[in-house]
Amino acid sequence: MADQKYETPLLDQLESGEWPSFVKEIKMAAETNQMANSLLGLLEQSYEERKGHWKHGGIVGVMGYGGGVIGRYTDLPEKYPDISHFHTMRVNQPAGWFYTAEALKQICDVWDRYGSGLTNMHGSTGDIILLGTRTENLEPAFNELTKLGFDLGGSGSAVRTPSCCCGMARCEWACYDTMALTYYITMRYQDELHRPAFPYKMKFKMSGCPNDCVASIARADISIIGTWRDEIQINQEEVRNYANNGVDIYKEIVLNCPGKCIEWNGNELKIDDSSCRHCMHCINVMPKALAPGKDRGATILVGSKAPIIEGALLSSVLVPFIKIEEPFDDLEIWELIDNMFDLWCEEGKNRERIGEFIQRVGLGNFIEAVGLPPMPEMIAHPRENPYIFYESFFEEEEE
Amino acid sequence: MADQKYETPLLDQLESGEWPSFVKEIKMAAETNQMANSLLGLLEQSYEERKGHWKHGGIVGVMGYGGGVIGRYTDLPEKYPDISHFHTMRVNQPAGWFYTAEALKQICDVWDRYGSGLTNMHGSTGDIILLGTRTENLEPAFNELTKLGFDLGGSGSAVRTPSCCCGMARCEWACYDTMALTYYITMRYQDELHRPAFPYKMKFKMSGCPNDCVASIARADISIIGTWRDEIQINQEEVRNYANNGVDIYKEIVLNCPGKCIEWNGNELKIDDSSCRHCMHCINVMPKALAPGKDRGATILVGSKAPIIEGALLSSVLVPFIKIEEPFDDLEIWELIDNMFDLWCEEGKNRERIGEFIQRVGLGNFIEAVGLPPMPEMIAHPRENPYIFYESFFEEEEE
Amino acid sequence: MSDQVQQRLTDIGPPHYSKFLPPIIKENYGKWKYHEIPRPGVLVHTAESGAKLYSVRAATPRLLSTNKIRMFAQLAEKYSNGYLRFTSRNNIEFLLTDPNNIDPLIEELTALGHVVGGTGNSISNMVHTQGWIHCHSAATDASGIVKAVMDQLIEHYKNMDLPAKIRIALACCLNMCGAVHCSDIAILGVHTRPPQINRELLPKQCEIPSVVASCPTAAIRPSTWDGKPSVEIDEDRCMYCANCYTVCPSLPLNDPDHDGLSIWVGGKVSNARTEPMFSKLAVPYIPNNPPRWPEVVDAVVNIIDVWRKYAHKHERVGEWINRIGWPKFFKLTGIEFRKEHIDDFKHAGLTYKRSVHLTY
Amino acid sequence: MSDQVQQRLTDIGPPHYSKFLPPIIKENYGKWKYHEIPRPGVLVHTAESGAKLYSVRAATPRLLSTNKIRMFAQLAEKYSNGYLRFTSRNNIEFLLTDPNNIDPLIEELTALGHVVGGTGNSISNMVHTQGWIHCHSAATDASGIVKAVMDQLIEHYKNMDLPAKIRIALACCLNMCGAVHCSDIAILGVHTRPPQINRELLPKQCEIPSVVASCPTAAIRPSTWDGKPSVEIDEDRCMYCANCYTVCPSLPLNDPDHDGLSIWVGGKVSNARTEPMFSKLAVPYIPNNPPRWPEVVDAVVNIIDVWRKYAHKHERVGEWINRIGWPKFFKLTGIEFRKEHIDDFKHAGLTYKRSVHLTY
Ligand code: SRM
Ligand code: SRM
Ligand code: SRM
Ligand code: SRM
Ligand code: SF4
Ligand code: SF4
Ligand code: SF4
Ligand code: SF4
Ligand code: SF4
Ligand code: SF4
Ligand code: SF4
Ligand code: SF4
Repeated sequence: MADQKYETPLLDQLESGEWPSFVKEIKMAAETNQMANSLLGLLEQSYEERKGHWKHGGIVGVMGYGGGVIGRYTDLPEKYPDISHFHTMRVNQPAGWFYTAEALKQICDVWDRYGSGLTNMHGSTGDIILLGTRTENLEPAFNELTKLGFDLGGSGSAVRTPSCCCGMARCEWACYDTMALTYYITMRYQDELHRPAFPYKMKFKMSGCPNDCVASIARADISIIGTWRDEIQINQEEVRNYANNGVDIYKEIVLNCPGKCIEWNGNELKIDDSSCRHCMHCINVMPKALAPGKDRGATILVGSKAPIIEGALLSSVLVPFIKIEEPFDDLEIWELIDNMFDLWCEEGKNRERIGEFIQRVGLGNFIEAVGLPPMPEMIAHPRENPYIFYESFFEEEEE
Repeated sequence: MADQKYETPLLDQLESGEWPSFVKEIKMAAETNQMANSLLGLLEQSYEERKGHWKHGGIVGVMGYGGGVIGRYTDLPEKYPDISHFHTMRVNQPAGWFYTAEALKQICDVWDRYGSGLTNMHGSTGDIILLGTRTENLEPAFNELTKLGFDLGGSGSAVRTPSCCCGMARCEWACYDTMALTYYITMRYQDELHRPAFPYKMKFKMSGCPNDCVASIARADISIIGTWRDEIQINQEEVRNYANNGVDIYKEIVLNCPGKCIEWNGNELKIDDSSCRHCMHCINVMPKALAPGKDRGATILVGSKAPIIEGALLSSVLVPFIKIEEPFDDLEIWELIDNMFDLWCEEGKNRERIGEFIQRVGLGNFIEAVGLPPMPEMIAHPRENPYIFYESFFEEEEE
Repeated sequence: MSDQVQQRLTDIGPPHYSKFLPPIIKENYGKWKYHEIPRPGVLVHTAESGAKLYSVRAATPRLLSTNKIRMFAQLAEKYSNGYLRFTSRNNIEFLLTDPNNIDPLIEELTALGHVVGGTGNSISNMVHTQGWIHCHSAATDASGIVKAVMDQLIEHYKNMDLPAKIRIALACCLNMCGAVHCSDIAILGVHTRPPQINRELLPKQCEIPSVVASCPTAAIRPSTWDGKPSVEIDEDRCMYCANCYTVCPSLPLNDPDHDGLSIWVGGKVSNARTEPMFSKLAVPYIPNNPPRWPEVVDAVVNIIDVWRKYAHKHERVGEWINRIGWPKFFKLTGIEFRKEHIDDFKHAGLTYKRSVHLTY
Repeated sequence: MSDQVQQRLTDIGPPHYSKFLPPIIKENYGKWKYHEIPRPGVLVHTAESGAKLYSVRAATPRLLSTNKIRMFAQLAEKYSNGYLRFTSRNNIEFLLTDPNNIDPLIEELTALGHVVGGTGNSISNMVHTQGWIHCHSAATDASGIVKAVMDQLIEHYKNMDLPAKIRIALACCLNMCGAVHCSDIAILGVHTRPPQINRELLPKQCEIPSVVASCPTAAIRPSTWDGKPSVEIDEDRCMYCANCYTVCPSLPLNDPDHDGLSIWVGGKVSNARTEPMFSKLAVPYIPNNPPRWPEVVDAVVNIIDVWRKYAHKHERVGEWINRIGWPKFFKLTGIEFRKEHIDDFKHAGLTYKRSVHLTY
């Protein structure tokens, strides 16, 4: 390795300040890794020119997989030959992002050997992102990773690496076992994850309760969000403690309850659970006093995504409530999901996310095709326009 | 007149019951008026067959006017020759629908002479609807009406008969003189009202306060709704009286305030007027205690309409606040309205209401073209999508 | 006739309202202080001067004979110095200065068949349209249904016993001349079958390009028939809006066996508390059943009864539903939720439930 | 190599998480009772069994060297029995059982440059994307802006002194890999110029029909150039979304003099209180100004300062704005309201102000 040293006066300015510095990270890696060193030079140039220096990626990967690697080449290969290739490997994280020190060090070993020594912990989808390697290193790095028990995550028009909140591992509000379900889904769809065969990407995200700590409703084609359907558990003694310790229950809780279903008489908190919207707010403010009910499960929503191309979407309700209990094999949702995949694969356009597909064909037609009955929980409100297709009212008549 | 008597067993069933019966009205008129009598027969037939018996109207009217009459012919002229023509005349009501007994009787005289003896008091747009006459009676009826001081209202692609709430005549909340402005607008646009020259209809409706008792925000191309911009006037003594007489100020008022800007300590009501949304609710509940502020005026909104063709629209804010004071000639809004008319006439499509036109060209382009600056009051919220046309940021650069 | 034309007055506009205002209004114009509703149908407005105006409100069927108008005029002469008005919802109001006239006036009005009420938290008169009385486009009648519904709801017109005001409106076709689209409850006449094409008349009566352009779903294509220009309608795309019929008489949609009614709920116009809202579909279809449309009446009464029972004070129908959520609305009213309720027009995607704010 | 392939493992999926869970979690899995935040950056979860788990949260720049990861591993071995995790916002969390280890761990982390905090009503780590580090599509850098912004907001990471949580995110182009569209504050890299067409390469690199189909505003039409298939771009219709560039490398949009940033506010993801909301445009355009993007930093700090000052407790940025109204947001922040703020995309009509709920 040539140890060319780059002047980085602009980047250097990002070493000061209390927030941890990514420049320090690159410099640390650059001490022993020439790819990281070259990245410093290239990045400084980008900062000078206010312009990126990466080319549109080509197709690279490991044998038998259609994804998991993002090909990347600089447009200045002569100047920075060490990063003429700078592919990333997306490594499927363990559910909930829990690690042992041991496991992390093993990954570092692999990446010091085959890559730039730089990572993202983690990518926005959830993967361990190993930043920067050459095409010829992909296969050996992959081999070492799998030997350590790690596999690649998703990219391209495939199931993407599912992710989840820590759920039952470290949260009292988890209404189902997010990590177990995430592992199950990841394993169930290994083939769809590694071999893109869909019209476009397909993301799953699992949150244990309506706080939605993995933002699944905003960025998952299938969002599975924990909830409950019985009464909120109340410990009145603890409610009074909160009140005595400065929580203004009226202002902070009663007035903020979207179901307008809480009453507080200074001594007792009453919740009309039949109007509760399961928003979590009252529980969030008084975690020692309140807890989700005992009849727990999840709501399944579908279709969120970033704005390209028809505008951003939030996921919307498909299954209002379902119990999520082992054995997961027996859950009814797999058939539903299979139906959704089949329909989308058959009728979806290239680069059309399932959410956009639903927008195009209409939710009513979509649920009909995947075998769900219409339910008022699926909508914010019924139609406002009178442009109703009436054929279903007169079906018997048709010859 | 032949005095053929029709059997009306179905209609007869609508004579019983406590709500006033339109069948009784028709029968009353039918005693002396053969058109009304024939209508009974025709209507009974419609009730039997569950089907109307009117044909698509032709163009009929009075000389020099392009509207004010709706032509109507039955599709059973042989059976009901007396109503082979059954046109309606739309007579422009006096602002606020106030009458003297005298004036009403004069109208009745005319309609007994030239029409069916049947009316609608009033049509949905606001006109006095004189139901049912023949083509040859239009001109003489018109002549008599104008002699009485009444003129025709609008129809077709014209300014339609403006209407308003009773406002200052009988309401303590009127923030401007709705009846005076309505009269002024009606007179200002006489030509546009009588001689259709627009792409489609154009309705004005004036309400004195945000309660909007003429539903102007839902059904007027131009909605002028009274409001105020200083402090709500409070009489604390009367507030306490309401509280003592059973108004639960906390539940009924504080919790319902959309600005969340009311506080009540059991003795004094405090309003943070800077957050008040001018919704009227607190005033509505305690009319003796509260009143709109003294700096009164109106908000001008544009574009509401029924669903045909692109879906119903509500009017949206164009001018957040304007004083409406005599002399009305000096108000700045006429220039704005002229600009709007010009633009719409030039670029609007046939049968495109101004609201739909704005939907098509975009509010931003519309206000630019009519000479209004962008104001945050015009929108519910800024754009959510990142699809911004940036040209205005780089205009100097363009060659 | 030419003589007549010479004298012809045009563009005089309506009479100036001031001619019709009683002296008490002229004197206190813009100076009203507050109002009270001492009993249903009676409004008392007190001016800064202390003057009091008593308005007595009574129902009308809107369709009035000149005979009846004369009777009203007589009553006005007798009790309110000849002054009266109509409201934006087709009620009649007598403008009294002498409170002693209230009771006798109400007695006479009642005897005449014009129930007094409609003020405050009541059901006021139903805004409605022409129906089979006058319009070619009607999918149903207007006046008959209003009569049938209001006969049943009469107690709520006469009493102010509801959680809030409730505005019911009816329009006999999708043109919605009653502007019913923002009503607490809207009854809407609907066609449910594509237009029948009158191929003979069409080329004579209609401009093909306007007809094609009139269709919101692009269901109409130009074609030829028997050598003449005509149109073809893609029946799967047609949602029976009748806009093509408005533009072209040769495309009637009226069909007694399939025309009917739909019911919409939760709209409002006022800015009080919440912003104005459109009504939303509750019942997609009820066949026409004159003369008393019992299924329509039942559906409306049911919705009002459920609302009365569960709404908080001041909650309009839409505000109540927004609090309890639509699933509960369907559950409590027992109305079947169908595919037709799920929007499929332009902004449909925004009506899908994009949160887990659900009740169970 | 063939040997290697034979031993090749595929489709093994990720390691099972249970391998990485500390015993205290395994024992109390699904049996946590409540949590407390005794100080910023420290969460204490108490199980039904009474067991207590102490999580110490520290910032990371997300872009980590293997060196640093090893240091973290070492700290974990020293203080948390080797157990640690990362959060959904790229913070690191050490999972302690011994409360005595909290202080020394925090000290070491701080010394290492990893500030502790981000819990409760604080500003947590900024979700962000690749920027000039790795992506061809970037209109701006990611890591540099995050560093500059967070340096300025550090006190709000370290303290829980805000009305509510605030989530800031950054994406370097409209693809929005950070899914920033539902953030309290989103910083979004924007191109502001139409693609430059590389007419030589285009026919080789790209499928014309896909390119044409990729454009949401139908700005791209097929054409020919020099006898070769090409495309034409209607520049008046282009709003610089770069979707065509994603599909076709011959249509780059990157342009140092015009690329820049926009700022969006008021989104949220949680269902707490209000339903999830999209972020809305606050500042349409700020030019790129590396290395510290002072105008972006100022704009973000300003919004946060105004929010801090006026919001009620528990009010996320969007909830606060919904209460006070957008006109007041623009007034209080001093941000200029421009035509660009008025939506002109698909559902624009629904964003017009359809009520008189205004403040003055
Ligand atoms: C690495 C990552 C950003 C990061 O720094 O974290 C990333 C990077 C890229 N994304 Fe992404 N996306 C990443 C998470 C996301 C997310 C967030 C999420 O998954 O939760 C989104 C928004 C949610 C969504 O899926 O809609 C996202 C929405 C996009 C889109 C727009 C998709 C859409 O339907 O609107 C594109 C464009 C495309 O697919 O062609 C895109 C495309 C890309 C590409 C492949 C660029 C391209 O046009 O081909 C980027 C490669 C950058 C590089 O050189 O490494 N990326 N991308 C994230 C994946 C890491 C991981 O696997 O953990
Ligand atoms: C008489 C009246 C209904 C009534 O019984 O009160 C009425 C009757 C007709 N309206 Fe209307 N409209 C009447 C008020 C309305 C209103 C309410 C309003 O003005 O406040 C609306 C909804 C608000 C709006 O303007 O959007 C209304 C929306 C329509 C439409 C749909 C317009 C649209 O842009 O969506 C049509 C269709 C058309 O214009 O071709 C229409 C068309 C018609 C026609 C002319 C039928 C036609 O297709 O040519 C009807 C003639 C019926 C007849 O034979 O008498 N009428 N029409 C109302 C006028 C009386 C008056 O002058 O006072
Ligand atoms: C007479 C009339 C105006 C006119 O010039 O004709 C009128 C008169 C009054 N309205 Fe109204 N409103 C009248 C139609 C309306 C309409 C329009 C409509 O119904 O088509 C609305 C909007 C309805 C809607 O939102 O859908 C309307 C929404 C209100 C409200 C707001 C109610 C709410 O909570 O949403 C108030 C305030 C209140 O009653 O507390 C109000 C209050 C009033 C007051 C109390 C105003 C006053 O101080 O005099 C008047 C007596 C109300 C009553 O009946 O109890 N008026 N009012 C209209 C009577 C119609 C009728 O015969 O029933
Ligand atoms: C660790 C983490 C989950 C994980 O598996 O990684 C997590 C953990 C907790 N979240 Fe969260 N949330 C985490 C990301 C999120 C996200 C997603 C995001 O930010 O991208 C959200 C949605 C944000 C949004 O709405 O835009 C989120 C919305 C919440 C809320 C709702 C806050 C609200 O009022 O809107 C709560 C409740 C609360 O804090 O009162 C919550 C509460 C909690 C609790 C208190 C749950 C518990 O009992 O353990 C945890 C500690 C919170 C804290 O930091 O004070 N968590 N939480 C994530 C930490 C991210 C970070 O490093 O800062
Ligand atoms: S989503 Fe709910 S269950 Fe999951 S970590 Fe957040 S608060 Fe806990
Ligand atoms: S969870 Fe939300 S909706 Fe339910 S009672 Fe608590 S605050 Fe109200
Ligand atoms: S709109 Fe306002 S001013 Fe006019 S009558 Fe109704 S309450 Fe009075
Ligand atoms: S008018 Fe409406 S917003 Fe204003 S203080 Fe009264 S209730 Fe609140
Ligand atoms: S609603 Fe339709 S049918 Fe009824 S009057 Fe209006 S146009 Fe005619
Ligand atoms: S009724 Fe409406 S949808 Fe059907 S063809 Fe005519 S215009 Fe088109
Ligand atoms: S947001 Fe755009 S520029 Fe940034 S990583 Fe994603 S695709 Fe690349
Ligand atoms: S940048 Fe977007 S809008 Fe512009 S041409 Fe390309 S795809 Fe179309």
